[in-house]
Amino acid sequence: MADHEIRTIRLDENEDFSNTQSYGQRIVTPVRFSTDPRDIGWVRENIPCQTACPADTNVPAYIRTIMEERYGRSYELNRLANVLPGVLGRICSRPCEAACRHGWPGNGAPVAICHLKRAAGDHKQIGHRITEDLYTPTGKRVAIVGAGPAGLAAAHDLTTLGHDVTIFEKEDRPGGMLSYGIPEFRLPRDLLELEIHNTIRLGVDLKTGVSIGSGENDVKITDLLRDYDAVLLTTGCAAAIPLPLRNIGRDDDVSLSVDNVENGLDFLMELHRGEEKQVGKRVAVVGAGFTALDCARVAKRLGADDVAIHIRTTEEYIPVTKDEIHEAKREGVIIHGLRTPVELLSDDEGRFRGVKFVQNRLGGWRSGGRRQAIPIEGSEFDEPCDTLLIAIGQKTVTDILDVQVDLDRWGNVRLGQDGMTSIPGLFSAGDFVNGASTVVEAVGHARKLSVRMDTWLMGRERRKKVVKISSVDEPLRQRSFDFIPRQEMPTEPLSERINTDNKEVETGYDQTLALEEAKRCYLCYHKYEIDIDNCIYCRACIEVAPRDCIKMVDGVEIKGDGTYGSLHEASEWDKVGAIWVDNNECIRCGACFKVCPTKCISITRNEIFYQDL
Amino acid sequence: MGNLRQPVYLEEKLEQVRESGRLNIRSKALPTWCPGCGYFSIVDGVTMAINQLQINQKDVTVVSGIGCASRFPFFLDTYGFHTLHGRTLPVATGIKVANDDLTVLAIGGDGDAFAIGGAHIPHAARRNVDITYMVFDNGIYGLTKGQTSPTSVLGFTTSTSPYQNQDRPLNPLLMMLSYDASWIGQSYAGDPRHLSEMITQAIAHRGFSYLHILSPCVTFDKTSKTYSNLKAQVRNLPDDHDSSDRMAAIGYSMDVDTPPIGLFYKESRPTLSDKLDLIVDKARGRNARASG
Amino acid sequence: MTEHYVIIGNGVAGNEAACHLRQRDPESRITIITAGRLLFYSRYELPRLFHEDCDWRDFLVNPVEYYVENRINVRRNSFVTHVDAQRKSINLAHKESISYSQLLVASGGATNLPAELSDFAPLLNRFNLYTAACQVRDILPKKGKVVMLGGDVLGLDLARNLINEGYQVILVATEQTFWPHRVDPDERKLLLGALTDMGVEVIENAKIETIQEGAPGMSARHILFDDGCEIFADVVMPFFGLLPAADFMMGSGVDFERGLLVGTNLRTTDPSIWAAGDVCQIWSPEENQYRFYYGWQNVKKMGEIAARNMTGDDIHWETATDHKMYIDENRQIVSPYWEHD
Amino acid sequence: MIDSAMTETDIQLMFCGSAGDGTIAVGDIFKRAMAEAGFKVLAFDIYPPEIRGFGKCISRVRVTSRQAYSLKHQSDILVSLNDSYAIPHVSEVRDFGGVLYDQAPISAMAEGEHISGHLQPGQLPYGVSMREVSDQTTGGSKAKNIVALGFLAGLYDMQREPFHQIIRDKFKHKDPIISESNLLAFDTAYDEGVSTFRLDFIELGTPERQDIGSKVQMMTGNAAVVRGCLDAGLETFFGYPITPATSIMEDLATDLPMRGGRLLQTEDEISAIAATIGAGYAGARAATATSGPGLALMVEMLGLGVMAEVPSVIFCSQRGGPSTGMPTKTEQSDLHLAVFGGAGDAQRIVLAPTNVEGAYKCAGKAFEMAERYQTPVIVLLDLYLSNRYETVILPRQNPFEADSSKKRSHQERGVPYHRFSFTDDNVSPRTVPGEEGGIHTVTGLEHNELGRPNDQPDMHLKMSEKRHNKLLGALDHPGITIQKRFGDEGKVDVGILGWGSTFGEILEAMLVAQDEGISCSAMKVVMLSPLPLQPVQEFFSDCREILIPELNYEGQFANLVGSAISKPFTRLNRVPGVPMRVADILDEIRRLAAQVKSAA
Repeated sequence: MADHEIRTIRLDENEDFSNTQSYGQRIVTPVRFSTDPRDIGWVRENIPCQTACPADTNVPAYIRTIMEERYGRSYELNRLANVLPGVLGRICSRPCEAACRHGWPGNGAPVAICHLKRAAGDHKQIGHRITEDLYTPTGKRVAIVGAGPAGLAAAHDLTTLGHDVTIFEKEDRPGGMLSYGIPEFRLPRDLLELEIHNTIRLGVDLKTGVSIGSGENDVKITDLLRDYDAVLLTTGCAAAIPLPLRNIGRDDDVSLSVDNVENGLDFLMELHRGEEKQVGKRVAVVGAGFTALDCARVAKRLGADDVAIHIRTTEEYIPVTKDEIHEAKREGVIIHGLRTPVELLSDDEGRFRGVKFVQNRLGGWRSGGRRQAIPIEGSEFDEPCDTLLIAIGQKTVTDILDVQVDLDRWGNVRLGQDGMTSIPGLFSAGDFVNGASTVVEAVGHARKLSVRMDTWLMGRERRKKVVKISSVDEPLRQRSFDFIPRQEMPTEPLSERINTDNKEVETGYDQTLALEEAKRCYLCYHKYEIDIDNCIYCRACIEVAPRDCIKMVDGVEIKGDGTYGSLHEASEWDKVGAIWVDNNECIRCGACFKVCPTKCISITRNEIFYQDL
Repeated sequence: MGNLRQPVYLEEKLEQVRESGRLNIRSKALPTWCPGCGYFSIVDGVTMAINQLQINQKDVTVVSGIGCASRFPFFLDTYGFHTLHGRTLPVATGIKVANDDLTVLAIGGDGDAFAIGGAHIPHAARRNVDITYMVFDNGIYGLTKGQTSPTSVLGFTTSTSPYQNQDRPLNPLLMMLSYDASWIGQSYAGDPRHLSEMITQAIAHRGFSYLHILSPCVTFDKTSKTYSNLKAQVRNLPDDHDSSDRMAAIGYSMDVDTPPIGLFYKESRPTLSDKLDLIVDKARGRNARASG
Repeated sequence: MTEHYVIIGNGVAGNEAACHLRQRDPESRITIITAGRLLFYSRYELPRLFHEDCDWRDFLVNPVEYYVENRINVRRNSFVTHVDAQRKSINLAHKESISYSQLLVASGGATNLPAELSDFAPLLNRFNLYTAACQVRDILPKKGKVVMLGGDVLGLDLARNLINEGYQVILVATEQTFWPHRVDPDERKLLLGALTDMGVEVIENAKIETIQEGAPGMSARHILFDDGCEIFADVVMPFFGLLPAADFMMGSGVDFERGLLVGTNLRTTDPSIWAAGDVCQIWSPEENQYRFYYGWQNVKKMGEIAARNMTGDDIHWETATDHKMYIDENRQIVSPYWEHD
Repeated sequence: MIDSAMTETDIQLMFCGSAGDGTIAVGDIFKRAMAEAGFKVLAFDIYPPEIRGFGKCISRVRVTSRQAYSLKHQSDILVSLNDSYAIPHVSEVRDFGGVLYDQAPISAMAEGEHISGHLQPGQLPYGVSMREVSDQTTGGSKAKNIVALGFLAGLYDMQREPFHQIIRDKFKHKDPIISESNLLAFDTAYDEGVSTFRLDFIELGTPERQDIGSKVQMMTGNAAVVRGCLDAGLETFFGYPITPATSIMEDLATDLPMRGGRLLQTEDEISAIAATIGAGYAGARAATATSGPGLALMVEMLGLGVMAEVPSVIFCSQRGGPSTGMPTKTEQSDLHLAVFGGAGDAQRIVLAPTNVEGAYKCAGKAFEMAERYQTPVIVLLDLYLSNRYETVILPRQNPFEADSSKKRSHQERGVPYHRFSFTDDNVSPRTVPGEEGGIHTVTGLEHNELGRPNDQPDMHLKMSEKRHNKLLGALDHPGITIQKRFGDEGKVDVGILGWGSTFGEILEAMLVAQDEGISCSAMKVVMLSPLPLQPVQEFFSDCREILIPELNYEGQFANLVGSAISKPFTRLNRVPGVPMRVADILDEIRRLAAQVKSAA
């Protein structure tokens, strides 16, 4: 089959073995590269964390290296997918953990993938060596507008691909939302700056304080399109959506007209630009995202007594992690559900004194597992407060463009198949395309877009996605690992948080905790297979299986795209064509491998790999 | 590691197994042996052999005695006769004498064959009854939960030999070579491919064929004939072994420490039925047919 | 096919519903699923543990034979993990799945513990279940000292019983004191005064800094307040009212805020799923909001309404007026929520 | 005297699981621990014929402070190690009794497959994380049974120590890690049990301590046989494994060589009995053990033993028959074979103990009798008695005579030796090979006093008389109860006559009937051949109605009695494969008592 090739490669061609004694020796291992949809599909179906990660992070590999106490390697494995592991190890929205097999019913709690990502960064050696696969310079010049997560990720990938990159950033510091939107108690700035610097020092030309737009002193997009081979817009969603209220116009923004009423995003950005911010004794926050929670927690730190977040639906449906809600509640933040603000209240002197809300009931489903809130007529009530922070969402600002690009109905930039906007040479990535989403989505999107840009710039595809299958001699896990409970993230005591306003709340795993947590990972990239020709159907493996993970089968579903679906189980002996490991149920404990009398069970490591064409 | 060199995809393999038709020779009910038992390998081997020789299932009768191995007929979809402890061979002989067209498989464990049933074996062998006698040798009594058997090794500790077995084990192959069995082979349950090949040959042989199958008892023997021990011990008979050379076969049969697997000895001579036919002919005053 | 009515919850609402379901549909299957290990017993009777030699059999509302005669299968010690409204089936923690034709969620309320006290949960004793109550009885020494945090009506009921038996009771009053009564500041003052007269030591406006285990040989618990005050106690119990216990309904697609949202017919947003008792928030057309209602009589009525509507009737919950707590002629506080059958 | 503060204990547990779950093993640990704690224990296991993997196992254990005679029909606690097997037995748990089961089994199941859905309203569920704790503590699910046991012990406030001791003992031949991990499993579950709130009303109570001057032991009928053999000085044993007699050989295989004795596992029963008789001829105390099918193989050789007047002891533990029958089920249907089986007039002594202590007595006395009367002696047990555990008190002094053979007197020395000489008691003095002046030949042919073949009619008659009449001496053999009457004395309305293991149920039923005011009495017959006819006849004349309950279809004991006594009686025959129900016997007693009343 042409899809498969057998090569013998040196392991350190792809892996850094600098921490092992074998460095310098020729280590050879048989490896197969496959583009068969069944193999690619297997990776997608069976490594739920990686599939869920917008940046396609090879999670099992980096957790495995933590188990080997190779923190530096683990950090580098993360950097292959995203340039900001330390940042995302703190503030990632963690779609991987929601998907983690360890969190499936009956398996316990998901692996703390995010905390481990942070641990890799925290414990890597001082002076740790960074690995970059650099391509020969291409001579192409790329301009990137906006040094947020998407811009930085694209800058990194495009630079390593050999292009000369210049970033234009309006603010004084790079980082975008990371620098200006997220409070320091969640993301220390020295770490952020270090990780940004790792990208910039590859040769990226960073120009801060440069505004792109149609104004007189602004640099124009048309200029950039003229001076560079390609331009990438990664300006994100930096504009707050105004709070719609009764009795005001559609585009009126009460934060501009009423004292003590502010947009949460502006509030945070001003705070991080260094302005003195103040809040009243009673603070109301409306909105249901991370920004709302951050505003509430900042308010608490600024001395507010009562801080309440008012949400339209219920806690079940808001898109933030449960940990974050818990920490906020512990700090004294209260969350009220099923209410929508309808009017601002003012006293006789016209000063803001509170909000009128209307009660909601839950309505139909929205995308992403969220719910509609339907106001109940006549159920208005008043909630007195001194400060109102509005954090109901963000939108893109398109008035920076002096060119006309096609937008979709939400006002976001529309991209073609090749990742390009309707203007040739003008690309866009991150929230500017997708609307307000998460940092990891921005990074992931920028990464994918960089490859497309590269294809466009070079006129051909330079890399191909394959599955790299290599053999594993024996199970790397022990059954006892499955009973380790999820290690809680140590946090600063409450008394240490409020009074010392910017102390990072989460203190990170120490090495012991990291190792314990790493052991919990099932290493889903391991695939257990039974050699049917040598299987004697004795069921010894089924006998020792910890779950319903090894099955007697008579068939397997093949899906439309050529990938495998579920196994067809057989209970009658004369129908049992094979005994097969259901890798979806398998928790990679290795019990079957050890017990097989004919040693017909094999383990392979299956990883997504990009081959140069 | 095989699947790295030669990728295996489940649905293709299942199709191959199903196409072969050997699943049809199995019973519907699952075998009741302990998971991991070597006997599973033998069921698989027999189904493959019957399949390969294209013998109609209805023409197969499996006779057994008492013991774990003798559960065997229950796990095949063929005619079967589960008789009394040690009395397998007389029953099988009776069936064969009554209907020469049947393929008769006699099955027993080491206890059934060489302890209580030992007296019957020499006679079945010298008469050259055209049956295939497969003895599953795990060197222990499984059904009565772990006592010594005639093939238990010296020093083996069981519930009835708490101070270690002091009796030397029998050498069934040597016995069979001296009893004049006309086909004698040995195989190992942990090598399913070899096993099915040997079963096929044994069934194909016309005359009394004796196949000795080394198999672990995973439940009651954790020290002696385990998979790992047997795997380390067995070796293939040399390619140049002449299966008509009984002295050479005797030589190999004496090697009990590293038991050779393969065909030891084979000869062609009249079966019991041939001789009964001859007697009939003689009684009727006709000339004997050309012998052989 | 006979109908299979499944009731999650083994309290007043669930059992009242089971009784009506059996009367209205004699052929049906009725299954009550409960995490507890006992048949339906009266929690209102639990304070009796302090003055009588009694056990759970004395608290049973119905005798064992009742369940046999009425063919009500009470599946005890069973934990619901998930409700699949689409397939009409319930998953239990021991991996069994049960299908239903109509489902009544009557899983009641769990003890509310404010998040700021969550760190101290292992040091707090509850009084919500027979087993928990027995534990309190067993660890509380004669004339021992009990600290009640909050002080909802369940707690106050226990408090008056404890006082009568010669125990010391200290109440750390919070805004949940008197829950679910809505009490204005003047009333609150009067009621707290009455409590003091009854012998309860009331602490107002105190914020708890920490709760610790007492030193060996000392009282079992040690409470520190932010103003530096401290109390030693044998038992510390939270009484901050109830929170609906229906986490298992997450992801079922049925609307849920703090409780299951139901219309006045007690049907949820799924046509085959109903809710009754402390777990449901009923739409109040008068107040234009979803509301909780408490107390044996209210909950019992809900059980009946749900059962009748599940079997084809169309009757509706009528908004009940809130009960007031009052002080009787003996200067004792009285709550109508203490009344039960 | 029982202290009034002491709670009288009478609880019964039932462990139910699939073969391979360790059901029998956990029952064993439990009962040993209870006996260790000083309770009286009566226990019986039921298991399937398969090796493992399939089939139902039940271990029932009754723990009492005072001696019980049979198992109760309803248990107080059921421990399920396999729900599909345990579900049909839920109804055997009493109201307010407890049911323990695995809280989190491995695979998804359909409605009704979990035991928690089958509990009756009065019963109390205890979900235990059996698989999980087993997995966590031992790395596998094999210790589920130990987890269940630990939980149970914790829940009912049993002392840890006896359990630890027994578990250590149980695993002493294995890797110490296994023992330690099982102890950890036990302790983890014990702590969970302790912290679980107990809701049922089952009290363990306190054991009744007696100063008996001898150690109380718990053992099975088969173990008692082994003790009897050893105390009687058994020297050689030959056997072939067969359920339910195998454990006699297994235990002897360990213990006999310790006393200098020899045990050989022969290739079949035929050679086992042959070797036994050979050893007996050579003067050794020799025995074999088997069950019905093995005895059937042996009868030919038994005939040789009778004819050649060679002592031998055959223990036969009956199981369901005929043929291979029901190897793991109990029955009393080999009486005909034991008493009559064989070619020719081959009378032999047959003893049938009724309980574990009796098994010990009969085993030892069998050697005395075989030697004294120069004959094969069959000790007839059954699976129920062989496998059931009882706490027994064995005498401190060895109760058995070391040498009971009739030797030549001083005067007889010097004259030619007549091996089969006619004497007053029909027993001839015997010599054994190696003894000076006693050389002789024995044979299976009919013979004269010298042992030479002789087929003259009067010789065959005289020798037949000798061989039969010498056995009558056994009816007065010292130190053994060959029959005994219990209950009301003198004339009674109902008398129950029984034999073997069923007599426990008979005694329980009779005691209940007595409490109900029925005038009744029960008699056990231990010696079945020769039959103690006189006391049986007296019993018949004392009782208006006679009931003979036994676990066989034909009424084999009733046939035996009926052939000697002409008075009518009532048979109660059951063949369920499990012990007779006390209630069945009681119903019949009530019916007969009512019959007597109405006739009066």
